[in-house]
Amino acid sequence: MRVGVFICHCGSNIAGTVDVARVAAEARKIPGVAFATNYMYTCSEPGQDEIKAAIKRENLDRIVVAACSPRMHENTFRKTIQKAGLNKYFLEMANIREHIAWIGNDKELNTEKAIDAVSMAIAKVMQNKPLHATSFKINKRVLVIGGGVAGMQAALDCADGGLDVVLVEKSPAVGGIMARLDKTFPTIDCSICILGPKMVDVGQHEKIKLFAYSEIEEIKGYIGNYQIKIRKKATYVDWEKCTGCGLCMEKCPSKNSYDYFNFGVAPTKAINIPFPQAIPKKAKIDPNYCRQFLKGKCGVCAKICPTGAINYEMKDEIVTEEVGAIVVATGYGLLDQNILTEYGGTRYPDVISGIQYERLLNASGPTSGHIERPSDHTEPKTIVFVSCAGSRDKSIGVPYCSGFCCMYIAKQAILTKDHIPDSQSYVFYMDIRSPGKGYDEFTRRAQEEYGAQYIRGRVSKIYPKGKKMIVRGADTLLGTQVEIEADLVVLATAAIAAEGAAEMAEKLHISYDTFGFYVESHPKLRPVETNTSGVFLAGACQGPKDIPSSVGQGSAAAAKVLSLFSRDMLESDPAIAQVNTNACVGCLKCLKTCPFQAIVEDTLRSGKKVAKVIETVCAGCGVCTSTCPCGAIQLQHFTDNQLLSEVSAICQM
Amino acid sequence: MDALNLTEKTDWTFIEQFKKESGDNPSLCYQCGNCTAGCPYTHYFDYPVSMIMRLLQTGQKETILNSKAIWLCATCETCTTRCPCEIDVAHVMDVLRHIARRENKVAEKGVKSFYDSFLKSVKLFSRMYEVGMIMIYMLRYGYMLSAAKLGMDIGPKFLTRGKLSFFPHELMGNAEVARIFKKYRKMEKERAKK
Amino acid sequence: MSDVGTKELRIVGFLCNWCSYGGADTAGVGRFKQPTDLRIIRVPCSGRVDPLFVVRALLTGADGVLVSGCHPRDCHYSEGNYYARRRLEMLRRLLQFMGIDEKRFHYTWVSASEGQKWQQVVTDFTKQVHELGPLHDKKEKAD
Amino acid sequence: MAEKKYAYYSGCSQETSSKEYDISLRAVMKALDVELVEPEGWSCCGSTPAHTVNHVLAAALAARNLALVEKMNMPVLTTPCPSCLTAFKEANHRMENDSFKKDVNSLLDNPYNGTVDAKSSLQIIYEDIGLETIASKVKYVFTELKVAPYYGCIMNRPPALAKFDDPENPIAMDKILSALGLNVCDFAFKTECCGAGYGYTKKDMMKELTYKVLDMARDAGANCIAVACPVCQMNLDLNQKEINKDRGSDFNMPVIYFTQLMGLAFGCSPKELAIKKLIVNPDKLLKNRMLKSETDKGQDKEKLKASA
Ligand SMILES: Cc1cc2nc3c(=O)[nH]c(=O)nc-3n(C[C@H](O)[C@H](O)[C@H](O)COP(=O)(O)OP(=O)(O)OC[C@H]3O[C@@H](n4cnc5c(N)ncnc54)[C@H](O)[C@@H]3O)c2cc1C
Ligand SMILES: Cc1cc2nc3c(=O)[nH]c(=O)nc-3n(C[C@H](O)[C@H](O)[C@H](O)COP(=O)(O)OP(=O)(O)OC[C@H]3O[C@@H](n4cnc5c(N)ncnc54)[C@H](O)[C@@H]3O)c2cc1C
Ligand code: SF4
Ligand code: SF4
Ligand code: SF4
Ligand code: SF4
Ligand code: SF4
Ligand code: SF4
Ligand code: SF4
Ligand code: SF4
Repeated sequence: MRVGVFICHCGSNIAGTVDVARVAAEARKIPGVAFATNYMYTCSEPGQDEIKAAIKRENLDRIVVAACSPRMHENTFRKTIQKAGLNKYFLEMANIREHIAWIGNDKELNTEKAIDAVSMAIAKVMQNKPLHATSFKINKRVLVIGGGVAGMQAALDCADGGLDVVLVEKSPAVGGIMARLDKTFPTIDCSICILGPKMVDVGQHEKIKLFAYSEIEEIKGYIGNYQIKIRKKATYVDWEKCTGCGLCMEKCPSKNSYDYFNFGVAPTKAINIPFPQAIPKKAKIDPNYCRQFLKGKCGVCAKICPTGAINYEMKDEIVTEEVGAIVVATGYGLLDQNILTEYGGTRYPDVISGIQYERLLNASGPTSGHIERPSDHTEPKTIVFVSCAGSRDKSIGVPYCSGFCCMYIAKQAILTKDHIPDSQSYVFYMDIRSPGKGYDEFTRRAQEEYGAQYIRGRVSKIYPKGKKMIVRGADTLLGTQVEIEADLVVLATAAIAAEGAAEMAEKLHISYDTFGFYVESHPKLRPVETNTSGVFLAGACQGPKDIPSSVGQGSAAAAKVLSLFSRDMLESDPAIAQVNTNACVGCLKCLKTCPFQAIVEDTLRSGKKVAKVIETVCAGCGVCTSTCPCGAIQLQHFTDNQLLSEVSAICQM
Repeated sequence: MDALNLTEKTDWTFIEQFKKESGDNPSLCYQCGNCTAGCPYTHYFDYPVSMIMRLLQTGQKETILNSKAIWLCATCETCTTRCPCEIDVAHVMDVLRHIARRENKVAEKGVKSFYDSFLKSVKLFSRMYEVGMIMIYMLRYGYMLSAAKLGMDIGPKFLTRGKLSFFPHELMGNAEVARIFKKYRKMEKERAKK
Repeated sequence: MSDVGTKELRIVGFLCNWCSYGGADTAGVGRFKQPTDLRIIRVPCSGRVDPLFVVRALLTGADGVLVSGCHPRDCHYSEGNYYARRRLEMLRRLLQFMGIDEKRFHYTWVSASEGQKWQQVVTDFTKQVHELGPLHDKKEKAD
Repeated sequence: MAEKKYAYYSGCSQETSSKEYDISLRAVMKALDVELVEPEGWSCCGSTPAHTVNHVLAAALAARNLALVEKMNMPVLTTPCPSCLTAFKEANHRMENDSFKKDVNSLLDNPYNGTVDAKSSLQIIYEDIGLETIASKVKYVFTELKVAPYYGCIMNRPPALAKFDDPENPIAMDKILSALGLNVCDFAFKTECCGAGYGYTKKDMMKELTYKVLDMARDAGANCIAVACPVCQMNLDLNQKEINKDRGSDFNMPVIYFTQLMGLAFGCSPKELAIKKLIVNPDKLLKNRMLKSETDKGQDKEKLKASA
C-alpha cells in the first residue's frame, strides 16, 4: 500500500497555529506512507493538480488530506482522486482546521494533535475498500410544504419547468402572511394585488395538485423516492360541491368564531371563507364554534347551501403521494403578545400587534381599511410603534433580529399618514435595520416626508390612563425618559418559528436551530439546501426574511429541484450495510433495529436463514452494525475494522 | 469643550476591576435604554442609568464614582427585571456604590449617612430601632434641620398611633450581631492590605 | 489548554456526522477555544457507536471517551440516537463492573448549530477527566 | 394542632412603624389555622443599607437569622416584608457560591448551610393555603371598597430571584382580594416604586413617586389601596396630607394591608387587626358590610340582570 499525505496550510488559517511541515515529516515516518507534503491551498486548482500529479508520480493508491472539515471539502477531493484514477473511497480527511487550528493557540499542542489526526486518517484509509455506487430512477414529482409566497413561488417555478407538484398547505387557503398584508415595502404596492394572480395560478395550474387544509402525516423514503402520507383535515364541507357562494357564511348564527385569518381583530362566523380572494375559495366549519357541534342543533348552513355541500359527519382523510424531492416553505409565526407583560400583554385592547394593524389598514379587512381603536372604534390620532417587541431580547429567548419589522413599521407609519392626515406617528427603535435596495431611503421618507417621529430607545412600560395609552420609553439620544399619550400602540412582535416547526423537521430528518428555524447546508454557499439530500428550504422557515428574499429562495429551491431532476438516474451512496452471510446466524436482531426497514429475511440456497439489506432503502446509519452480535453486518466505509483502526492509532502508543 | 480623548481617558483597569468584583459584563449592554425608560428615579439622576452603563463601558471612572445617580438608585429592580440583555443593572449600581465608598467618593452624603445610621443602630440594638436610628442620624451627621422637620412630620402621627416606640425592643443588642460588624471590618482591612 | 490542568490526557470522541461533528465545526468556525486533549472519530450516527469501541479505547490507552450525537427526535436517521442512548446507558453500568470510573465516559447531544454548547461540553468533560487523572501508566508518547 | 407551620420573621418595621401588619397577619394565620414560630433572638436582616455597603456583610446579617431557622429544623421561613424577603433570598442565592459562603460564615458564630427557603407571607397564603380555603372563611363582604392592589417594586422582582408570580402584572393579591368578594380594580402601577426608603433623606423625591401611585389608583377607580409592604404602606399612607398641600390634590385614600382586609372579611374585629394604626382613616369605607351569604344571592341577581 502506498499512502500519500497532503497537509494544507489554508493560508495562515492552519499554518498559523499548526507546524504543518512537522506534521508532514511525522507522517512520512508512519509505515505505509509513501509520500507526504504540505501545501498552501490544497483545494485550489494547483493544489488539486499537485495531488493528481503525486498520485501518478509516486504511484500512490490511498490519499489522506489534512485540511478543513470533510463536511466542507470531502467531495472536492474525492473527485480529485477519482480523476487521477483512484476509487473515490480511497480518500480520508483529517480535520485539522475547525477541530484543531481554530480552537487553540498553542502551536506545540496543536501540532501534536494534528499528527494524531493524520495518523488516524492514515490508519483508516489503509482499511478502506473500493466502493461503487449503483444508480436508481428518480420520481420526478416534487412536494412543496407550505403555501406562503415562498412555497407558491417554488411550486409555480417547478410546475412551469414541467414538474408535477404536490402543494400541501395547513390552513384553508394559500397565501401565508403576505395574503394578510395591506401594502408592501419598499414600493407600497397592494399586497393582494401582486399576490392574488400568483394564488390564482397556483389554484389553476394543471401541474399543481393543491391540498389545502392538509398536513403532512408521515414521510418515508429517500431522495428520488419518497412516500408521503397527507392528512386532509375535515372541513365539514364537501369542496367538490362548494362553489364559494358564501350564502352559508351570511346566514350562520354563530357570530363569535375566532378569525385566524384576521388574527382575531374581529370575530367571524363558524362557517367561513377566510377572505374574499381565498384560493381555494371554499367554506369550512370551525367545530369549536359551530352550534351543530357544540349543542347538536342548528343546521342552518346545511339547509341554506344550494349545492348540499355541508357534511357534519366528515372525517379526516389520509392520502398517499409519491415524490422525488421536497421543498419546505412553512414560514414563520409571531410571538404571543401575552409574553410581553410590561406592555400589558393582551390586557389593553388598544395595544395591538403589527399584523393586526396590517389588517386594520387593509381595505378588505374587518374595518374596510378604516383605522380605528379596537376599544371604542374611534379614529386614533397619536399612534406609537414599538419596534423589537420581543426581538433582540435575550431575556425571553429571542436574541435575534426579526429582520423585516423596521421596514414594515416605516411602511405602516407612512400608510397611517395617508389614512389619517392629521395623525402623528412615533416610532421607538434601537437601530433601524434597512439594508436592502431602496430600503434605507424608504425609512428616511417615513421621517422626512411623512413626519414620523423616530425616538431612539426601548419602551419599558405601557399602561392606560383615561382613554389614552401611556407609552413610557427612553430617548437615549436626549438621555431622558419620555412618555407619549397614545391613542393606539402597535407592537412589532418578534418573528418566531412556525407552529409545529420542530415536529416537521423531525419528520423530514432535517436540523433546526435553537429557535426552531431550519438549518441550511451552508450559511453562505448552500442556503436553500439541507443536510438531507432531496430536501430544500425556501422562505422564512429558515429564518425571518422579507418577501423579496422569500421569493428569491422559492425560485432558488425550485432551480435546485429542477437541476436534480435534470438527470434520470441518481447515484446511490455505496456506504451502506452489507451482510457477510457466512458469519450471519439469522438472529434478525438487525432487522428489528433498522430505523428504515431496510433489512429483510432471506433464505440462502442452502436453506440457511440470513439477513439481507435492500440497497436502495438502507440509509447508512450503522445501527445494525453495532447491533449484530456476530459482526456479520458491516456498514461499508465505517466498518468495525475501520473505526477500531482509528482507535488503535491514537490509543496504542 | 475638548473631545473626550478615549485613548487617554479610558480606564481599562477600572473596567477590569468592576468586572471582577461584580461578575457582571458591561459589554453585554447594547444601550437600548430600557433601564432608563423604566427607572422611577431617573429624573433625579445626574446620569440616567443607561448612561452609567455606557460610562462603564468606556471606563469613565471618575464620572461614575462622583455621580449622584449611584446613590439615588433605590434598588427597585425595575431595570434588572426589564433589561433585554439580562444584565443585573441594579446589582451594577450596587457594586459601583461599594467602589465609591471605598474610594471615599460619595456625591450624596445624606443618603450614605442614612444607611450608615441604620446599620449603626442595627449594630447597637441588633434590630433596626427607628428612634435610635433617627437620633444617630441627627447627632452623628448633624442633619438637625431636616431631622427636626422629620420629627415634626412623622413623630406626632406615629406616636399617637403607638407606631414609634421610644424604647428599643427587649432584645437590646446581641453580641453576635455586633461581632458580625467587627469581623467584617477586620475582613475589609485585610482585603485592603492585599 | 492551561486551565484544565498541566499535562494533556487522551480523550477519544465519537461524533455523529450530521449534528455533533457539525457542531464541533461550528465551534471551530466561531473560534471557540477548547482544551486540546480530545481526538475526534467521525461516525455516521451515534447509533453506529458500538459500546465495544468505548471499552476498547478505555482499555488500550484512552483516559476518557466522549460520544455525541443529534438531539433525541432530531436524528438524521430518525432514531439511531435512541439506540445509542439505550446501549450507552447499559455501558455506563458495565464500566463500573470493569473497575473503570463511569465519569471517564460521557455521552451527550449537540446539534450542528450549537458551537457554544460543544465548547462547553469539551471543556467540562476534559476538566472532569483531568480531575480523575490518567487511567493508565502511559509510556511517554515519544516511544 | 395547627394544620400548617412556618418559621416566621416579622422584621424590624413590624415591631414599630408597621405593627398592624404583624398583628393582622397573625390574626389571619390564626383564622386559617396556620402556626407561626418566631426564631428566638432574631436580628435585623440588613435591608437595603447593608447591601449598599457590601454583599458579604449583607448576607451575614440575613444568614444569621436563616441559621436560627435552620437550627429549628424548619425548611421554610416566611416574612411579610418584601425587603426582608429579598435580603434572605439574596443571601441564599449568593451563598450558593462556595467561597462567598465561606466568607459569610466566617462572620457568623454559627454557620448557615443554605437549607432554608424564604417565602413571602403573600406567597404562602396564595400558594399553600389557596383561594378556596380563603373564600370558605369569608363571613363579610365590604361592598364600598374598590381596591387597587399594590405589590411594590420588589415583591416579585427580579423574577429570577423572586420566583413568584409575574414581575410586571402580579395577580396573587388580586385573586386573594377577589376571593374576599372585594371589588378589585385593574391597576397598572402594581409594581411601580413608591419612593422606597427615601422618606427620611429625599422626601420630595419620595413624595413625587407616591403621588404617581396614588394618582393612578384614583384613575383606576379605586377608593383604597391594598398593600403588602410596610415601606409602601408608610410612604403612601403618611404623606397624603402633605401631597395635597403641595399639589392641591385631595387624596384621602386609605392604604390598608391586605392581611387587614382578609381579617375584616373573616370577621375579626378592627381592633384585632389594629385598623386604628392606619393614618388615613378607612372607617367610612368599612361601614357597609354584608353577610357573605346575602351577597351571593345579590350577585346572582345581578348576574341574571346582566345576562338578560
Ligand atoms: C406585520 C407584518 C408586515 C409585513 N410587511 C412586509 C412587507 O411590506 N414587505 C415584505 O417584503 N415583507 C413583509 N413582511 C414579511 C412577510 O410576511 C414574509 O417575508 C413572508 O410572509 C414570508 O413568506 P413565507 O412563504 O416564507 O412564509 P409564510 O407567509 O409564513 O407562509 C408559510 C405558509 O406555510 C403554511 N404552513 C406552515 N406550517 C405548515 C405545515 N406544517 N404544513 C403545511 N403548511 C404549513 C402556513 O399556513 C403558511 O401559509 C411583513 C411581516 C409582518 C409580520
Ligand atoms: C470589505 C468587505 C467585506 C465583506 N465581507 C463579507 C463577509 O464577510 N460575508 C459576506 O457574506 N459578504 C461580505 N461582503 C460582501 C461580498 O463581497 C459580496 O456579497 C459578494 O462579493 C457579491 O458577489 P457577486 O458575485 O455578486 O459580485 P462580485 O464579487 O463583485 O463579483 C462580480 C464579478 O464580475 C466581474 N465583472 C464585473 N463586470 C464585468 C463585465 N462587464 N464582464 C465580465 N465580468 C465582469 C468582476 O470582475 C467580478 O469578478 C464584503 C464586502 C466588502 C466590501
Ligand atoms: S358551502 Fe354551500 S353555501 Fe357555503 S359557500 Fe359553499 S356552496 Fe356556498
Ligand atoms: S351548523 Fe354551525 S356552521 Fe352551520 S350555520 Fe349553524 S352554527 Fe353556523
Ligand atoms: S427588524 Fe428592526 S424592529 Fe425588527 S427586530 Fe430587527 S431591529 Fe428590531
Ligand atoms: S451602510 Fe453598511 S455599515 Fe452602514 S448600516 Fe448599512 S450595512 Fe451597516
Ligand atoms: S444481527 Fe447479525 S447475525 Fe443476526 S441476522 Fe443480522 S446480520 Fe445476521
Ligand atoms: S445501516 Fe443498517 S440499520 Fe442503518 S439503514 Fe442500513 S441496514 Fe438499516
Ligand atoms: S436595559 Fe440593559 S441593555 Fe438596555 S441600556 Fe439598560 S443595561 Fe443596557
Ligand atoms: S434599581 Fe436603581 S437604577 Fe434600576 S430602575 Fe431602580 S432605581 Fe433605577
